Amino acid sequence: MAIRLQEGPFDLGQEISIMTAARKDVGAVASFIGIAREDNPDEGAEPVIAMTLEHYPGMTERQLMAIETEARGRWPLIDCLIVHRFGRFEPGDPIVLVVTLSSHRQAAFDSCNFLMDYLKTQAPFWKREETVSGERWVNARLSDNDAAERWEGQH
Amino acid sequence: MAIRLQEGPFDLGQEISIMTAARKDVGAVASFIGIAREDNPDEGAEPVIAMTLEHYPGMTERQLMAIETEARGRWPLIDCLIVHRFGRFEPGDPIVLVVTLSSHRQAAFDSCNFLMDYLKTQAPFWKREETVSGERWVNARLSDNDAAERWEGQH
Amino acid sequence: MKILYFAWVRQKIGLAEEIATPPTSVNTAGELIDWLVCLSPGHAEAFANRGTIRIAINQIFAEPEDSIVGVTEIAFFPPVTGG
Amino acid sequence: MKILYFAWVRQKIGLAEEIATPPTSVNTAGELIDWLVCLSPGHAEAFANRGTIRIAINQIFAEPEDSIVGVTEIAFFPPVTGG
Repeated sequence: MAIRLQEGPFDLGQEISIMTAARKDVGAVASFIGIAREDNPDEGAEPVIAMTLEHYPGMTERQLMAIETEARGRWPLIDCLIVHRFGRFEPGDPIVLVVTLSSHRQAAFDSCNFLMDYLKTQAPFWKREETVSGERWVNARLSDNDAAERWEGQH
Repeated sequence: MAIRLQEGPFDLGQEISIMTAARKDVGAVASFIGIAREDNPDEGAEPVIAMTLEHYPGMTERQLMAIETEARGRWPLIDCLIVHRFGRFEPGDPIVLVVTLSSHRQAAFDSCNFLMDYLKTQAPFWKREETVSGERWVNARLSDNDAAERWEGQH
Repeated sequence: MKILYFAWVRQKIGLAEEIATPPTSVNTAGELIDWLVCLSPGHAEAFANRGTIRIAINQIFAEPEDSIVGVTEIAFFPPVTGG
Repeated sequence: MKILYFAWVRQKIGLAEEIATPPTSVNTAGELIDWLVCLSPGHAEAFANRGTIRIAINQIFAEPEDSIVGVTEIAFFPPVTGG
């Protein structure tokens, strides 16, 4: 079980190799990578040149650990990993990685999906986008709240 | 969009690098690896020494392509990949890989989950396990049918 | 007509595939099974519990009542257990 | 008490953090905002629409009515937009 905050890139293949090394009980590895995109869902046509992710050091680690603990309480996980980058990114740059290991596939899928949904609403990150018109802070999306809330009744 | 049947191993990191190279529209990469396990859910305590996956050449490719087409019709996918190995595996060996790319995370998660559920019931593979007592064909699981059927009403 | 067998169906029959020419009265996959079980004790054993047998006609999942007239490839196998 | 600001709250106030000693009549996070808006036009602008402000007390999400008595760290920021 691990969480990491870092500026530099991550290597999914290497992370999975480390997590599964010498194990014979892992039947399922679910993973997710979130990548910076050029198209701007909120603002119409103007493409994103770059984005900067600011976070709250200390609280971020605390929240990621709390989210991970919640996932381990809900599903029988063998291991899980959250890596979240901060700093400046261009479209195509990977920003966040979640990996979950379980004996069974549905636990791996659901916990990975849950971790991403909770990350979006519970981890103190803020996104600032650069376009040709200038910079702006990205507004929170109601759809992210909806995505996180669908797990509430399922504990 | 690609399906591959092969005896040799796959490299998830490399596959994702190829699929995302030079793209700026991919926001989400969901992936799943199914791994051979030592513990035997059907038979109690006797550990699995190795397993052999037999398949139906020709029909397997046809079914994997049909499953992939179904997923692309249901979700806005930028790309997807199914790699399924056949032959003899020991616990810890990766057997199946599914990767889905979309602009948005829920489409990537759901399509990846769907592809795995359909694979389990629609692709003509048969698993034979070796234990200290000998070899036996693995029975199909009702839970796999249930997992596939939950997508039926959602088209 | 090419007939393919997989997994324990293949093992019980002792063949991975065979070319068969059933009589013209055999029109469906189920009737083909009725005819196959008479070919050898292995065939009879493989099809002893028909509920567990899955059928593919020309590489597409099929049912016992489906027609095999003009079909070039039919396969019999247990429920699939992939992934 | 250390007060932290993030994202556009930080930009409007012009500070990432400040040490403040509010009067003893300030007992809740909401009352702290009432007091902060009088410190500068930047503070006033940052807190102009309070519904959009999120609060963390000692690094845990909190509400305006929550007590800040004895608290060492409080943060104000917009709704999060991570991942």
